[in-house]
Amino acid sequence: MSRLELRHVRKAFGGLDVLADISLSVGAGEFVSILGPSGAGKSTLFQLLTGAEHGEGEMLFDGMPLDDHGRHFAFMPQRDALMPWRRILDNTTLGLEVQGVRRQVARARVVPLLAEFGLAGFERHFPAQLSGGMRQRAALLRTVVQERDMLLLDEPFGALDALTRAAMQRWLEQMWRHHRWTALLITHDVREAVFLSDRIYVLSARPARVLREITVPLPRPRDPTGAAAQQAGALEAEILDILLNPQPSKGHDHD
Amino acid sequence: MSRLELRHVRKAFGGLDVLADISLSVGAGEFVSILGPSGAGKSTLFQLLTGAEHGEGEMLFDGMPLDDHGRHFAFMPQRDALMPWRRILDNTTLGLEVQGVRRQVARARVVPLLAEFGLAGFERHFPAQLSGGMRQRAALLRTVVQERDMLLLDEPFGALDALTRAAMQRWLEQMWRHHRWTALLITHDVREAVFLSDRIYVLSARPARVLREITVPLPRPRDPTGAAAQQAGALEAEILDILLNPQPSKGHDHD
Amino acid sequence: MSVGLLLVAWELYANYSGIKPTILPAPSRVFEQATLNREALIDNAVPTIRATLIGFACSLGAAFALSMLVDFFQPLRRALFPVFIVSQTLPLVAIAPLVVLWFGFGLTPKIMLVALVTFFPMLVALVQGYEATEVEIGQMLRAMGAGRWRVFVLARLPSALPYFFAGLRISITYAVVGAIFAEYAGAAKGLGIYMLNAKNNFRPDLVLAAVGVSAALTLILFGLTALLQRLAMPWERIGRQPAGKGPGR
Amino acid sequence: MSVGLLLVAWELYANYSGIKPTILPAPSRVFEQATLNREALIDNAVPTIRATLIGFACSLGAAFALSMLVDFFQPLRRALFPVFIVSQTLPLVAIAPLVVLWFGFGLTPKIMLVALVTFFPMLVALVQGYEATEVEIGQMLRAMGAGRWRVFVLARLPSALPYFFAGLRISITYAVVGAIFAEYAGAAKGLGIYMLNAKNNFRPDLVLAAVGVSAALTLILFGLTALLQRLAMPWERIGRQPAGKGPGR
Amino acid sequence: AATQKVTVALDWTVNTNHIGLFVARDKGFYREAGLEVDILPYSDTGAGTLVANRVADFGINGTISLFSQKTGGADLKAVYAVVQSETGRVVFNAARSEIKSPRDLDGLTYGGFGSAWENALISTIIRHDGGKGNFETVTLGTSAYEALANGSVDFTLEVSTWEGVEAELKGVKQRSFVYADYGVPDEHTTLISSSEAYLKANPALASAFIQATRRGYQFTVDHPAEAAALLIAGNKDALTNPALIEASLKALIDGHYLRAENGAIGTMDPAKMDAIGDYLFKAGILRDADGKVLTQHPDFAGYFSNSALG
Ligand SMILES: Nc1ncnc2c1ncn2[C@@H]1O[C@H](COP(=O)(O)OP(=O)(O)OP(=O)(O)O)[C@@H](O)[C@H]1O
Ligand SMILES: Nc1ncnc2c1ncn2[C@@H]1O[C@H](COP(=O)(O)OP(=O)(O)OP(=O)(O)O)[C@@H](O)[C@H]1O
Ligand SMILES: [Mg+2]
Ligand SMILES: [Mg+2]
Repeated sequence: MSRLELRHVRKAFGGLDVLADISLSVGAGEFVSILGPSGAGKSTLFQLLTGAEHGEGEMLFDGMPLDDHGRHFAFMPQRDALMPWRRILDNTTLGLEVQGVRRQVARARVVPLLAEFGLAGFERHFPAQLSGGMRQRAALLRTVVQERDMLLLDEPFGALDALTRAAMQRWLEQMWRHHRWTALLITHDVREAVFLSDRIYVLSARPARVLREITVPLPRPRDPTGAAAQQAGALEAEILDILLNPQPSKGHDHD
Repeated sequence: MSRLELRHVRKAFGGLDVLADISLSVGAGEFVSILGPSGAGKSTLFQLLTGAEHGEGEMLFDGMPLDDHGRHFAFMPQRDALMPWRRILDNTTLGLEVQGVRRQVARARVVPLLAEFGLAGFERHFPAQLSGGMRQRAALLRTVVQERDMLLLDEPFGALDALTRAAMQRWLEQMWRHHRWTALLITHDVREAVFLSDRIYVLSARPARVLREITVPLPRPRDPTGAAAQQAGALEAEILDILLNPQPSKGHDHD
Repeated sequence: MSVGLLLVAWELYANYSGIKPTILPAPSRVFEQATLNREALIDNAVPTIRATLIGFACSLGAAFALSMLVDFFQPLRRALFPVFIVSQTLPLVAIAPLVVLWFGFGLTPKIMLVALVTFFPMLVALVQGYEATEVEIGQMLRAMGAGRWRVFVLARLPSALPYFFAGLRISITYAVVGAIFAEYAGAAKGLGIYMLNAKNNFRPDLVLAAVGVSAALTLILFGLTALLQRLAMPWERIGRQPAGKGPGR
Repeated sequence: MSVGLLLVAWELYANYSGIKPTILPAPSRVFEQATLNREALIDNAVPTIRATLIGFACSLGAAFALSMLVDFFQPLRRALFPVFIVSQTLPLVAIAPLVVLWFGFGLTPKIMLVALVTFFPMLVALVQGYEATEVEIGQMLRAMGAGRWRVFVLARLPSALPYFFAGLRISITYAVVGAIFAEYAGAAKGLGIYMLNAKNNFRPDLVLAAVGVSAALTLILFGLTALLQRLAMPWERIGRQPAGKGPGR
Repeated sequence: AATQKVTVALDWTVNTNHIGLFVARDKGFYREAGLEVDILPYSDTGAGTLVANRVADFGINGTISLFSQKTGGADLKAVYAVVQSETGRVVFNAARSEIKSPRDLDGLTYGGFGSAWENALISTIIRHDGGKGNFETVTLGTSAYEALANGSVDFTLEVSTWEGVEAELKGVKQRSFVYADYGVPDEHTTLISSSEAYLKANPALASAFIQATRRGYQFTVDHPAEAAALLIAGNKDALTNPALIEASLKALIDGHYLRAENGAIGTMDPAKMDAIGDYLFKAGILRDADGKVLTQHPDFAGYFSNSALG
């Protein structure tokens, strides 16, 4: 049974149709990506899930209508959204603090994970003292430590340069294999989607529809150099082609 | 004979060695890319070429020492650097204006190119009214219309999302095939380098050395979907591996 | 709207609280007297406006000239800024009479004082504005072969416009208040003198009428700068405002 | 340094131009007299400092309370801001004497005037600061299940700090000038009264000495806010300042 | 009995005109009369306004402002004359030899203080001397004397027992015209006033205050050195120029300002009050609440009362 299921979800801002008709599902322990052009409505989808906005259609969680939006998801926004005025340790415990967990307890939960996230020794640093990659790791730690049922990641590596990004993707893939989180990732980087996901939903330009659902048959651990890389490359080219020449009709001009 | 040739160029800022020993060359009509991690010293190299900074070593242009830095190059900085207060037409004629060309003449030179650059009808718009891709095209038009001997492009698509970026790369490859400019491109997107270049110099982290010089044997026009894509994918993986696990010794940690 | 409400509340309070009109005249009376004395008010507003505008123009000119100097010779900045900061800490009440003594009762001292009050904010705004120039635009211009002067005119100056206007809006308010202040210290005519006379002749209603005129004047000038900004920076109006672009108000 | 140069020039001018010391006393004389009368100066500085600090504290408190209100109920902003803008256009010189009639001679009117001068800049700074909160931080907090109040305390308030301090630096300058001004409207002691008395007793040197004290006072308060900022915002000091982060000075 | 509180507002920064108040306070005359007197600091708001609006019980103010404020509708009543005759005069630099009499002031620049009566007064003086009464006015707040010294104005009005004394001390050569020589009746330049409302409600208190105040002035005339020392000691920060205080006080006493030659201290001469009132009315200086020149001759008898003096 799927953890999260969306059925015919629609959303318009004033007169602007943003989400036309989105149906998708995420199984328990599955890593699913949403890929789509800029301005399609990807972040809007997360706004619906986190309760920041309300739309039409059904949203089910474990088969029940999704009502208490602040309970099921740990949300990681585009960029890292670390608070510059909080030390790394206090940034990572933020989610627990908001849940009402006592500071001591929250720290005790976070500290053992610091090493695994490559942040040991940086607890007392401010975000500005860390590199982009380390900041992303801190943001991810803040997200996963909330121990919610599911991760929502909105272009978590959007602000990084291509090289740091590749390294972070490798690291995230490792972490995911280890923890088997249920995760929904938004991205507009085709390679990232292919590298990380079990399944990919490709969205059209606004108003967003699901253009294609693609299962990624690559074995894990994923390897960006081996033979599977050839297969990945082909898949990437295919998806890029879907995005650049959308099937149904009216082409999406990139401007 | 090569148009631009650098021999053992070095540069330090105060005590910080940035460029350790760079030798490279660009032939007439050749498209060469420089690929390297963030902070390596890539932009510094362009600062030396455009005369904004001075370093050690030899820099030759058409076999002669490079002295009048403002004469040989048309430089396109990272992002588009369009002036928000100038209309697109006035932005594109900027380089000619600085050269002292009369406004009428400058416009006459630019206007016929607008259609080819996908900007027809947008002459009187301000940059903020254009999409990211159109802004990049305007910036490129401003650069090429200067009719200098060589283009220097510093991460021209750094600010774009992955999809728009792919579209702009395709378009640039087309334009280059048509005009056969001599071009030196800085990027840290491996795919971009492979897709556009005849040759690629891979730089190490700071202090920057040339780790490897790679010739790209792919036929033109480049095609991101066909059989050559497989070959390109392998090349990309190889370069990524060089960057992530630099040969000589001390590893470059991505943080 | 809320200003209107406040006026109504004041009117009611003045009429029904039993407060003496010599302490707090009702706005209706202030307005009536302002109408009756409109000629005198206009007559006195003219020199104040003149002092404000000329003083502000001088201040602008000086701030502009100095900002350019400072922009071209950075060391000057470190040398001169402390003087200007100190100049902002001088209490106007004490300085105004001295300035009037040194420069007489003509326009000069008023202009000086208006300039003193507005010069530094404008200078800071301009210098900050130049610094806001995108580094890459400057680098690109130099690679095109542009000299420092070309870079200044083509890039640094237009980049400073949003900051310039933000500074303008603040300074113009101080300019009017500064001019009135200067008149207090010595003048033949002007809103400041009118207020002083009204006070000395025990007419709080006329004092408030003059205060109203000066407030209206300030608001008009404020509005004009906003209008000017829309005209001078069409690209901000037409284009979508990119987030975090210029300084807000 | 340049301030020193200016003083030297003034000294030379005062000594050798033949200008009367009743019109422009030499700085050496001002300094000498300031030393002689230091007790009186200190004695008079105390009430001014008190009025400045209390007035400023009230203004801060009010600005803070109102900024929160405005932040929670956005419509209030549109309703109230015009009133505050108009309040900034009122010439203090004309208002000050009325304030004594309304509030008498105690500390109250001084505090009111200081607050009037500093309230609006602080309010604007705070409101602007709250708005500078990264949208995504707010969104993330709400997704964590935080209510409006949690979001305010955890995100909006700390985000406003750089703006708050920028506003503080500007306002503290006005606060001192405002307090001195308020004393002109009626006070037993204070730097403003000291200046007035010195003037009416034909002692321009003492007037300037008091001006010097008030300038020094302002600079000290200015320095203190800078220090406070360093202490209150360690992350700005330790971390590399990301470009275009907070409002500049 | 418990002491009763009385407040008195000043017309200017502390000076020798106020000496009786400080002497009465610091010698304990007020305490003996069962009063606790609070001498309010000088404020930008006129003492008459403070009294009329019941912010202060008493206030030191000028005769001309009393009359003009009273016809404007303010509740004021003079109860004590600080000086017995006119202390004001027209001054100009001695070097201006072309100024021989007031008619030579025509066309020159007057450094004024912003009251409507100043211009009327000066022009009647000039006209009385056969001039046209036309001159430029620059309003200077309080820097008129520096401006005169500076040469930026040609003439101004001064208090002979304060600015006049200071100029003499400094050795500044000045000449002056006395109002009385040019048709202006003599007046008690400076008064202490209260409001009808206060006097009616507190007649005994008012008498106690005025009589104790008179004791203060009386003492000043009899012991000028001690009085000056008291005034200076009571206002250390304000009075930074002891020589000026002493010289000014000497001028006040020697000129029979504080105590008239007939021995009167504090009493207002009804004839003088009436004459100046009459003069102000005829000169068109008195106006009603709306700023219109009075057309009806008011009854000045109600403007003052010596009754508090006992
Ligand atoms: N609160 C809102 N009010 C009105 N329009 C909105 C709002 N939020 C989003 N939109 C509009 O909805 C569209 C989709 O926005 P959204 O942020 O979901 O895009 P996206 O797919 O996440 O794009 P990107 O990849 O650039 O982040 C945009 O056109 C945007 O202008
Ligand atoms: N003017 C300068 N003064 C001092 N250090 C400088 C200066 N310019 C650059 N550097 C330093 O030189 C190093 C290389 O900078 P450069 O901009 O050349 O890197 P880059 O390879 O272009 O990086 P990116 O890919 O992020 O643009 C950096 O560490 C930078 O801090
Ligand atoms: Mg988005
Ligand atoms: Mg670079």
